[in-house]
Amino acid sequence: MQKVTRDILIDRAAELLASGMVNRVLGWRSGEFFYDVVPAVFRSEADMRDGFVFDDFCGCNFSKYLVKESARSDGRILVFLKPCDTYSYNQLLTEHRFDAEKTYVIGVPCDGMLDIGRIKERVGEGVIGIEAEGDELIVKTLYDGDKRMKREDALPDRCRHCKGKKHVAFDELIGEECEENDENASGRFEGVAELEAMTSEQRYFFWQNELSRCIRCNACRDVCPACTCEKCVFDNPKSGVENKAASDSFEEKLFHIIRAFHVAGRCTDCGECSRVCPQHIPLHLLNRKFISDINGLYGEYQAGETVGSRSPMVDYSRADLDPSEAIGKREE
Amino acid sequence: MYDRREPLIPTIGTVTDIRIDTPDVKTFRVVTLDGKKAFEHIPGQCAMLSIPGVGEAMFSITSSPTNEEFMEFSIKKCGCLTDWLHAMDVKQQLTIRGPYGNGFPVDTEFVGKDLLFIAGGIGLAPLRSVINYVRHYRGRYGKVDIVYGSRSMQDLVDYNEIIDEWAKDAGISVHLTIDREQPEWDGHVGFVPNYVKELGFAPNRVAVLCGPPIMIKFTLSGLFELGFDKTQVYTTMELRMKCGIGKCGRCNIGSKYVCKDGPVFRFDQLDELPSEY
Amino acid sequence: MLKYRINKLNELFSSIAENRLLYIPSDGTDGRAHYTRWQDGIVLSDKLNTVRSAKDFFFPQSENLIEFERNGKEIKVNDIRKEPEDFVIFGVRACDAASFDILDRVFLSEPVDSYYASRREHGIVMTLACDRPAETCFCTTFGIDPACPGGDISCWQSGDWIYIEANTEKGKVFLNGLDLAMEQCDENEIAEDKKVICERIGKLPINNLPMDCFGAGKTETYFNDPAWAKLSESCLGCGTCTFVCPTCQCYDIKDFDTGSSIRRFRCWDSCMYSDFTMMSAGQPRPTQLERFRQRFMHKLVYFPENNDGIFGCVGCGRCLSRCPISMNIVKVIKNLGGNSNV
Amino acid sequence: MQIKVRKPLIVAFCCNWCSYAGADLAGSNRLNYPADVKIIRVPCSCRVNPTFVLRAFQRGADGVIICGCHPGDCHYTSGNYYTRRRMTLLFSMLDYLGIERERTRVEWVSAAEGAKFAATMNEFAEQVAALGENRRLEDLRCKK
Repeated sequence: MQKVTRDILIDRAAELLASGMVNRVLGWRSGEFFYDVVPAVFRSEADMRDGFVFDDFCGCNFSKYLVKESARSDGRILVFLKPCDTYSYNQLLTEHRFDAEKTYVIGVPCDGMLDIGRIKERVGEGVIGIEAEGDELIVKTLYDGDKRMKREDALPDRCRHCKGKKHVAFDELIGEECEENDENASGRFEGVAELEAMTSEQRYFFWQNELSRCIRCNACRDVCPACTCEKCVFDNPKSGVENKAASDSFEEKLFHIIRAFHVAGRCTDCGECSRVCPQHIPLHLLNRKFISDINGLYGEYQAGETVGSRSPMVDYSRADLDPSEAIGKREE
Repeated sequence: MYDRREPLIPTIGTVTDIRIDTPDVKTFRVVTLDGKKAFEHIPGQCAMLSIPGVGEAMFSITSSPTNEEFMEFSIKKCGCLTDWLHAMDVKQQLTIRGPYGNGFPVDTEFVGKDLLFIAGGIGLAPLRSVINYVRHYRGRYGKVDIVYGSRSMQDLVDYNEIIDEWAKDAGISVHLTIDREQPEWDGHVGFVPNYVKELGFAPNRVAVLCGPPIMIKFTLSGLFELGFDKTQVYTTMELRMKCGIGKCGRCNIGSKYVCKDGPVFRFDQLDELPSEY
Repeated sequence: MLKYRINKLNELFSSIAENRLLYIPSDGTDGRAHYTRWQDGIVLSDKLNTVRSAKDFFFPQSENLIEFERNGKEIKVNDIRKEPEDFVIFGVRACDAASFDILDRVFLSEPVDSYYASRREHGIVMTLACDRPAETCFCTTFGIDPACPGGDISCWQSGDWIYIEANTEKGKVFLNGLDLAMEQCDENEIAEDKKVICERIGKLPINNLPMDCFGAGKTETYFNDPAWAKLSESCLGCGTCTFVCPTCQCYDIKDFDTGSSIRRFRCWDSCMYSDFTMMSAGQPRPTQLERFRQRFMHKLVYFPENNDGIFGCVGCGRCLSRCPISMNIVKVIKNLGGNSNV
Repeated sequence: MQIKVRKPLIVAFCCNWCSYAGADLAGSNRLNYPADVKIIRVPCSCRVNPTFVLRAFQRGADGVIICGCHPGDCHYTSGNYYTRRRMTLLFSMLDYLGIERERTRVEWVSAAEGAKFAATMNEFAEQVAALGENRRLEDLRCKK
């Protein structure tokens, strides 16, 4: 359950709309079922009362939409950002991808969003409703009646190891601001560490298996707030690496290595890539590897924590280690 | 050996002649390896030309089907593949498959009528095939007028053929125009749509229109002013194509595929399609 | 109708796999069902459907078409087509089986696509009735009956038995050729199961969408509908819906330089991509609105217009569960039909 | 029976100002290094984009080495410092994906170090030869 209800958000948005401070609202619209929430632009209070939702399935990160929305010249847009979304917001501002003056950010608290995929993994298909009861979820199913599961098991990986519940950018906050939760965040790199502990061959087979499922739908790229190139190299026939389908296992690796590398130092670890992947490839493990390497070798760095911070990938120190030393050092 | 027919497998052609028409248009003469024409076609139909590794694209066949020896393609330099084609020399081989599309109704609706061809720039390419077909079967058609305009004198495609052959044929009048005055030019100066109105054709004929979208738009309204009806005006379209056989799914306007149901449309047919482009 | 003990399913599989490649839905390491080449130890998944559709078997994501050799000014064409091996796909659901008819209309219409045609000829489709359809299913909207799943051979799981019935001549010949002792039985034995399926599907929330207002001749009605702007505004322009869709068949043809030859291959393409219609002369579908509209107009209007009123959707529900932003054909149908909350 | 020993193919990206001159010096001093080291001259080691490294493997390389000026000596002041960070991360990622880390290396070779160039190439070639053919990052289409 989210502590802030939709009505509180709608009330505040309605005030801002009425005052002319903003002329539209970027929020979540309810869908056919209880879980298929769609990002949408609302232009009136009535429209919001009709379709706006804020619940456990509002995982979508709106930051990237601001690039497109703020380019439309008409007025300011109100956007609801969860703590982890605000990192992407800052990062996009750092990269001058939109004009902050054209946005109005309301920070909303987040108690972790649920992943319908994980729920279905536990209880099977045919899910028609959900209720929270303490730490447990009661899932109503079509054929097996009510099923119980731990809320924790329904969290996507990014929420399980939430990097912080504090907003790093906002014009105003609604609800109580939490202090950062370092205990959880440190678990972020568990998955990476597990892989690092494997032998090279095991890692190879692990990734071979995972990446072989890739269908190159580009959802990871298109949703990524760090992927805002006007023309991606993989779409550009003149780049020499253009490809539309992974015709060989090499191309699967090429795409994912280059994509992760390109967002290295800019990736805020928002976890959208893993959320949207139709084939459930744990793409966050690639990004987190880079983050963990950067933190370990070049000092702790969280992209998007402050506007204008310098990414370690566009910086250097004379004391940096050579690759052979650095990779050896990590192992000790 | 695998003996199924496969439309996507092309044949090899050789470029036997390259003519420089304008600074950015060249005309390529293509025959198969045994020196014949690759296939028969109807005026207005297209073929897929490709240099493996560079690209494959659809081009209208500019030579007339009555030409028994070879095919010609007038190609403007504007992209990856066309850049390559412009840089190559004769004897270069390329792949060719086709013919694709419906073509102009030269043996049905055009027969016995007076014809008016209006082209701008490289838009003459698809019309050249029809014009030469009509010249070959001169008796079947009535009076023929050709209005052709380009940016400058140098940009007139097939200038020599127009002057030396078309203009000398009985019953064919050629009206050339260029956009801006030029010292060595003594013909008409002005845009095609205005020229068409100035010439004031009687609306008792079939008009065929090809050129840049903006020219089509204004010429069309000019023709309507002269009393033409949509059912009398034809054009030929161009969109991105990959397969040429209506399967790859990208060249549709509404439910019609340009590669299969087009590229030749009558304006009343176009009216039934959504105004996507 | 034939029946066979379900606890001996493995024997059925091994008998099929003797002379043919057999693919069945099986759970992968990600806990989801994927078609997997059967061998001893591969177990039939209990999931409703596979993540990817079964179209892959006939229209793979990427396939080599031709090989060229370029030598100076000369070009040589090598026909690298091979007769595919015989194969069987088991466990195809009614929706995917119906999608083959739609793909057939595209690829088997003149001029016939030989790559697709030869795979179709060498493949046998064994379907499986859906005893537990999910909330995202809406196949009945398109007249598909999950209780009679079609294909060359239909199967039903019921109690201790798997019931098998051939629908086509090809299916009959294949079943007769199997070296298995199957019992003859009466169709009525599964009548009750079929009824249960029908009842279940009847209770699903989106099982009967109003489709009367779509189909041939509706281009003008919907093309300029203002709802497109709203529906497409949050579309990311990724290709997820197209690639998991069993009926999407748009493709691209590309060349790959291997260093010693040029392989011309074909791969799935998506009308949702910005470069789908990009030409050197310009971009006819400049924004996501036009691309989004194209995808759904194609399925709901253009396709039926060219194909005797058959819609280009089979209601498998994959796009409903896979779209990153949860936009899908159901929302489009309801919105254009004018009766939705979206 | 004769066993055909396949020599490893190595792609060496050498910066124009130091390492390429170093390779030249190795040549003019007649120092031996394997003929299967294919040198690609780049204006600076930081010109090497990660896709270059991956493409080299795709096109049949068994090992990729990037040579640049010694840190502090870059012709463009700081190019090789960026190379150092980038390639550290890239190689670490390749290692993470299970691609043998011995197939990649960055080495600083100045224009005066012909001997070092030859020694490095000999050593690297041996190291790559010990791993055998590149299988984990190959593109089957590019294999004859």
